[in-house]
Amino acid sequence: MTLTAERVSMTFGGLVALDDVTLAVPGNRITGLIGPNGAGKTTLFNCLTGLYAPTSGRILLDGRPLAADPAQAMRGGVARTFQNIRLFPGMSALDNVLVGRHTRIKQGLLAALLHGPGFRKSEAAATERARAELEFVGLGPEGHMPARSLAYGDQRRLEIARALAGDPAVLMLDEPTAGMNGTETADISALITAIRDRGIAVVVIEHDTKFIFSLCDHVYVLVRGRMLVDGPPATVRTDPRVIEAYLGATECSK
Amino acid sequence: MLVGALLPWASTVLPGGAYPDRATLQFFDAPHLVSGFRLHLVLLGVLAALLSRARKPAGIGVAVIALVHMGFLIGLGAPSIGGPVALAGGLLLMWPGLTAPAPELKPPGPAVARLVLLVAFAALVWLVSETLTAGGQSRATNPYGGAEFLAFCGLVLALACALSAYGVLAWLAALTDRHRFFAFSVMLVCALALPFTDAGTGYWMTVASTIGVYAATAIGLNIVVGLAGLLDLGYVAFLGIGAFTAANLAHVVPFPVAALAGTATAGILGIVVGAPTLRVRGDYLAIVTLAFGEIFFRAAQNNIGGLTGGANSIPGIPPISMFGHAFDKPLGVLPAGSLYYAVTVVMVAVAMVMLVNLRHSRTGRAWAAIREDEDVARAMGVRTGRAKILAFLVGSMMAGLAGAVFAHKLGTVGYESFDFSESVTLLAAVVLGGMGTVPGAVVGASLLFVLPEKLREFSDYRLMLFGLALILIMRFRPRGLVSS
Amino acid sequence: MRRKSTAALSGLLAMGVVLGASGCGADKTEAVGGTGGCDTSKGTLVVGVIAPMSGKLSAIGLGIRNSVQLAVEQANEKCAVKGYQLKMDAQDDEANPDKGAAAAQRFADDSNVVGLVGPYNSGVARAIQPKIASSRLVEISPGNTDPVLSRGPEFATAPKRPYENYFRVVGTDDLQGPFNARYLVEKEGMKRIAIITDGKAVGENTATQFAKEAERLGARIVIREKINENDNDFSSVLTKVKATRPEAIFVGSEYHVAGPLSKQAKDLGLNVPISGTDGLFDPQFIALGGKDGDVATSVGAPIESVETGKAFVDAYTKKNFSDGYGGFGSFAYDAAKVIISGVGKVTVSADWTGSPEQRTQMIKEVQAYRAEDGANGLVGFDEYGDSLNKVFTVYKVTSGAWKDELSDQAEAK
Amino acid sequence: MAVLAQQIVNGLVLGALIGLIALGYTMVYGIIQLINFAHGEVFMVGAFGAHFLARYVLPEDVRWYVALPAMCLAAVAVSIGVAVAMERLAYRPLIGAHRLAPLITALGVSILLQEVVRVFYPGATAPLAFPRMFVEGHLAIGPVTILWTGVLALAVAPLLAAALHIYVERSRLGRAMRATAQDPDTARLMGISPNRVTLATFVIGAGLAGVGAVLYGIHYTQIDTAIGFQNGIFAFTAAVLGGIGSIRGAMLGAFCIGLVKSLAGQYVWGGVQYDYVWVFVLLILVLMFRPQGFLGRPEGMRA
Repeated sequence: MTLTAERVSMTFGGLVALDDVTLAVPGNRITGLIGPNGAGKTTLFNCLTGLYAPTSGRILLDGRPLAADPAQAMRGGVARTFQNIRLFPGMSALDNVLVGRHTRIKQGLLAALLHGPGFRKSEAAATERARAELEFVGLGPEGHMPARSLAYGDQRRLEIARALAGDPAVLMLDEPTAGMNGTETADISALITAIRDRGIAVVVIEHDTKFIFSLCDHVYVLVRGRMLVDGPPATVRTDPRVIEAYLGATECSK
Repeated sequence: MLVGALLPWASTVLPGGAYPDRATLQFFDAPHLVSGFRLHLVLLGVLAALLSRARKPAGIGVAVIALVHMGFLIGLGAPSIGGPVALAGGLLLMWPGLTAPAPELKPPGPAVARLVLLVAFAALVWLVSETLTAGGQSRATNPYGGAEFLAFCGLVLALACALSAYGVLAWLAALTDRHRFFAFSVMLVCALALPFTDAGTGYWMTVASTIGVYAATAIGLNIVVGLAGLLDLGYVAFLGIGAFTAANLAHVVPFPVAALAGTATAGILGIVVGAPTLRVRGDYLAIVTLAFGEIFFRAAQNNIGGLTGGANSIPGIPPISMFGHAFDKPLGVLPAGSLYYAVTVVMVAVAMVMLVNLRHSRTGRAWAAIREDEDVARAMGVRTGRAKILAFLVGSMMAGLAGAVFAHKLGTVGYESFDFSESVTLLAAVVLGGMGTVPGAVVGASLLFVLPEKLREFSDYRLMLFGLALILIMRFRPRGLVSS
Repeated sequence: MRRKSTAALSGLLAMGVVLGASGCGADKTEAVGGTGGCDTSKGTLVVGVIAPMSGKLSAIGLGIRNSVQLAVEQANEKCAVKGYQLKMDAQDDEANPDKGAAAAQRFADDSNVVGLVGPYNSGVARAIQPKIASSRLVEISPGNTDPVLSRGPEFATAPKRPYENYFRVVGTDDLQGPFNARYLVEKEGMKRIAIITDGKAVGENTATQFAKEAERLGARIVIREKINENDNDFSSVLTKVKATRPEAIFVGSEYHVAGPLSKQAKDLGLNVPISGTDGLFDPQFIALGGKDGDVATSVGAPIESVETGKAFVDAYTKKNFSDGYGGFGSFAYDAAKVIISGVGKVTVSADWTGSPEQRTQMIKEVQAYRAEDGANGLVGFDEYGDSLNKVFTVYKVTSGAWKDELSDQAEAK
Repeated sequence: MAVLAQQIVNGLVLGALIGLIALGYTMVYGIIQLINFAHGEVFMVGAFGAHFLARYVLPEDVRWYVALPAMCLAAVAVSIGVAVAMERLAYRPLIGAHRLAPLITALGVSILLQEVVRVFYPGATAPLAFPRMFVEGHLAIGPVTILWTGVLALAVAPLLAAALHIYVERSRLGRAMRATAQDPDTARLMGISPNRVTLATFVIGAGLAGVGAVLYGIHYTQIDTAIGFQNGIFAFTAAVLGGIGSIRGAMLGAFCIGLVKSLAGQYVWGGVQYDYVWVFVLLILVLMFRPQGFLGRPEGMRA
C-alpha cells in the first residue's frame, strides 16, 4: 500500500500553506516529515488524512484518489493520532480502542437491539482484537480505566492503539513524542518500529530531528509550504540546505 | 461516640417521660404504628451502636428525621424538645467522619447470587410500596402525611448509605451486572408484583403508570442526551406526536396498530428534527430542537390539519382493549389501572433493554465517541451524521410509543400536555438520574413524579426546586444521583 | 389494613395536636377548624377539590380552594352533617389533565370522599370524567364551560348526557357567547365586529358561539385572529384588525390579554370597545389598560346585588385568606354547599360507608338540589347536570370601574 | 400602504426592545461560548426591580424625569446583582466541566429565577400592571402612530448599542474582552484575567437588560414572570441572526426579528397565530445555513 500526495497545493484565503507538494509513503517504511514551525506540516497531514480537501492536486491511496472525508480515509486505511492528545476522555481505554475499530465491525441496528448470536460473535471478536492492540502498546491491564485517568505517556499509547484497531495500511503520527522524556521517547521509538514490522506504513511528524533521523527510513523536509529535500536520513541530515533552512528558522523562532 | 449513639435513643424517651404535654414525637407514631418516628430513631440508634461503619449513615438519617420533624412542628407552632436533641445526636454521629473505603465483597456462587438478587429485588419492591404509601393518601385525614413521608425517606436514605458503607450496594450492582439476564427478569417480575402490595390501589396504579410513560420517554431522551450527547429541548414533541397519531387512529384500528403508527410517525419526524444535526452542533443544536418543540406546540394549538383538536383537544379516546378486556377496569383482585401499569412496566423494560444493548454495541460506542469529541469520532471513521440521526430516530420512536400509551391511558390528548416545561421536566429526570445510565431515567422520572404527589404542600415550589436541582446536580454530581 | 387504622386514628391525632398545642400555649387553629360543640363521633368526611393551584391560573385555583374551605368550615360550625366532621382535601392539577386524572382517581378510591368540587379547566374535566365514572363519585365543576361535558359532542342538535355524576354550577359557552353577542349587536348596535382569541379552549369556544349569534343577528365578523397567550405585544395583530375597520373587538381570552390589548388598540388609534366574557371581569383588567366603554359578560347576577353573595364576600374577607376569591370562588362555594347538603341528607338514614350505592344516592341528592340562596342566586341542575341559573350580567367599564349594565336570562337556541 | 408602514414601525419598536437583551447574549456567548439561557430572566428581574421601586418606594406624584432614571437605576442594579450572583455561583464553578453542564445549569437558573419571582414577589402569580411613568400618548405621522414610549425605545436602544460598540473597541477592558473572545489562553498569558473579563461581560449585559426592562415595562404597561423567557428566546435568535459576538449584528438581528414577527402576522399564510412559528423557522434556517449570521465570521474548522 502506498499513500501519495501529487502536486498538492493548499491556500487559506490569500495565504499559501502548501505549494506543489509531492510525497510518497510506501508500506513497510517509517517516513518522517520535518520542518520548522509554520512550514505546513500539519496542513499536509490534514490533507493526507482527508480532513482538508487540497486546493489543487490529489491524494492517492494505492493509486485510487482518497476522498476528503476523514471517515472515508479511515475506511480506506489511513489512521491517525493527534498532536495534542484527543482521546474520548470519559470512555474506558478499551472502548476508545473499540471506537477505533468502528469501521471494521459489522453490526446492524436490529442485531444491536436484540444482541443475537451473530452480534455476540462480532462483539467478542472486536473486543478480543481491541485487547490485543492494548497489549501491543503495553496497556494490557489498563483496559477498564477511563482514558482521562491514564498517565500522559499511556494516553499517547492509547491513541496509537486506537488508530491501529482500524486495520490501517498507513498510520499517521502527529508529534508522538511531544512532551516526553528520553526513556519514554525510546519506548515510543521501539513501538513505532514494531508497528512498521507489522507491515504498516508509518508517517511521523516531529520537531525533534534527532528522533526522526534515528528512527525513519525516509525523511521529507518541508519549508514554507514547499518540499525542500527528501531522502534517507543520512543524506538529508547532511544536506546544507536543510541545515541552513532548518537551523536558521528554528533559531528565528526561538 | 457512644453518647452520640445513645442520644437519638434518649430523645425518644425524653419527650415521652418528663414533658408529656410537649411529647410532640408521640403524634407522629400514633398513625404510624409500625414505622413511626420513634421506631426509626431507635432503629438508627441501635444501628449506630452496633455497627461502626453505619454510624455516619445513621447520623444522616437521624438528622434528616429530626429536621423534618422540627420543620413541621415549627410550621404548626409547637416547639419540641425531642427534635433538637435528636438533631444533636444525629450531628454528633456524623461528626467523626469515618472515611474508610467500603470493603470489597467477594462474589458468591451463581446459586447464592441468584437467591440474593431475588431477595434484594423483593425487598426493593416492598420498600417502594412502603415509600409510596408512607403518610397515607389523603391529606385531609392525615395532615402529617408529608412529614411522615419525608421522615421515611430519611430512614431509607440512612439504610442505603449504611449498605453502601459496607459495600453491599456495590456488591449487588456487581451481581446484577454478572447475572444481567436473571437480574432483569427478577426485576421485571418484582415490578409487576407491585399491584399486589399496599400500593395496589387505583390511585397509585394511575400514578405509577403515568410515571411509566414518562420514564419510557425519559429513557428515549437519555439515548439522545445521555448517550449521544445531543441536548434536545423539544423532546416532548415526540411524545405529543405519538399521542396525537394514536388518538386519531384510536377509533379506526386496534391499539397495537395505533401504537406502531405513533411510533413510526414520531420516528419520521425524529429524522426531520435530527437532520439539522448534520450541520449544527452543540449549543446551537439545543436551540434548534427548542425551536422545533415550539413549532410543534403552536401547530398543535392551532389544530394544524385538523389533527390535534386545537384548543378543544381530542376527547373520547377509548381505553386499550385486548382479549376482550378494557384496560381501565379492575381485573379480579387487582385495582383499576393495574393493566396500564403492567403495559408501562413492560414498555419501560423494553426501553431499558434497548438502552443497555445499544450502549454496548458499535452504535452505542459511536454515540459515546460523538458525545466526547465529534471531530475525532469522525476521524476514527464514524459516520457522525448518520449516527446522530439514528440517535434521534431511536429516541423519538421510544417517545412516540410512550405517547400512544399516554393517549389511551388518559382518554384525551390536548396540546397543553406538551409544552416546554414538560421537556424541561423530562430533561431534569434524565439529569437527576444520571445521563447515560440505565436506571437513571427511571429513578429520575419516579422522583420527579412521586415527590410532587407526596409533597403537595410544596406544589408551589415544585418548579423552583427543579431549577435548583438542575443547578446543584450539575455543580456537585454531574453524573447524576445514580452514577454508573 | 393499615389504611383503615390510619383513618380511624386520625381523629385521635387531631385531638392530640390541639392538646399539644394548647399545652405550650401556641396558637393553632388551622389544622382543625371549629369542631366545638358538634358531635363528630362518626369520623371525618372529605370534600375533594381539584383546581389549578400553581401556575398561571393559580389565582383562580386558590380562590376555588379557599371558598370550599370556607363552605366546609361554615358547615362544621353549623354541624351540617350530623356525627361527622368535614374536611377539605384540595389537589393541585396544574391545569394538566394527567395530574387532574391522578388526583381524581385518588378521591374515587378513597371511601371518605363524599364529593368533588372541580376542576376548573374543561380539558382536565375530560380526563377526570371517565376516571371516576365507575366509582360514582359526584363531581360539581365551578368553572367548566365546555358544553360537551354535559351534553355530549352533539350538544346543539342532539344533546345526550355522557356522565350522570357530572354537574356544574356555571353557564356554558354556548350561552354566554351568544348573550354577549346579543348585547353588542342589539343593544349597542355594533355591525362590524373583530374577534381575537388566545388559542385556549374557553376563549375559542365562546368566540365561535359569539360569532354564530352575532352573524345571525346581522352583524359581520370582519376578522378573526388568534394571538399567543404569552404575548404582550399586540401591535401587529391590532394593526391587521384596524385595517378591517371594526366597531368593536370581541376578545376570547382573559384580562391579562384583554387589558393591554384594549390600551394598545387605543394607542394605535383604534378606539373601539373591547368585549369579552368572565375572564375579563376583574379589576386587574382596568389596571392593565382596560378603558371606559369596554364590556364584559359574567355568569350570574352581580354578586353585590344578591344578598347571599354579599354574605359570601363578607365571610370570605373575614377569613383573611392570602388570595382573593377570584372569578370562580363564589361558584366553588355554591358547589361545596350542594355536596355538603347532599351528604347531610344521605347520612341521616345510614352511616357513611362510601359504597357505590351511597354515592349513587349522593348523585340523586345533588340532582334534586334546588336553592335560591346561592352566592350567585339560584343553584340547581337540569337533566344534563347543567346549571339552572342561566342569568348573565353585562358589565361595562365606566369612569375607571366595572359597573353592571343589565342582567338577563340567557336562552340556548 | 398605511398598514405596511404601521407594521414596519411595530416591528422596529419590538426589535429595539429585544435588541437590548440580544446584546447581553451576544457578548456572553462571544466571551465564554455559553448560551446564557437565564439572560432573559435577568431582564425579567430587572423589570420587577423597577416595578418594586415605583410601586413601593417612589411617591405617587413623582415626575417622570425623576422616576424614569430612578427606575432604570433600580432595574440595572437588580439585574446586575442577579447576573453577578449567577455567574459566581452557577457558572464559574463549572469551568472545565461536562459540555452540557453549563447549558443545563443555565436552564436551571432560568427556571429558578422565574419561580422565585412568581412565588415571592407580591402579586406576581398574575401579570402586574407596570407603572405608567412616561409621557402618555403617541406620535402620529400620517396614518402611522408610534407611542412616545416606542419613540424612546427606538432612540435609546441603538444609542446604547453604539456606545457599547465604541466602548468595546476603544477601552482597555473592551480590548481585554476582544482578546479573550479570540483566544482565552493567549489572553491569560498576556495578563488578562478571564474571570474578570467574564464578570464584566455579565455586568454590562445585565445593565443593558435592566434598561431594556424598564423600556419594555413602560411600553407594554404590564410585566409577568414569563417575559424573560419569551423575549430571551427572541433575543437569542436575534443575536444568532446578526452573528453572535457582533454588537452591530445583535441590533440588526433584533430589528429583523421584530419585522418578521409583525409582517408575517399580517401577510403570511396562517396569520398572527403562526407569527412565532416563522421566527423559529427563521432561527432554524439561519443556524443551519448561515450559523455565523449576517455579520459574524465563519468558524474555522478545528482539527
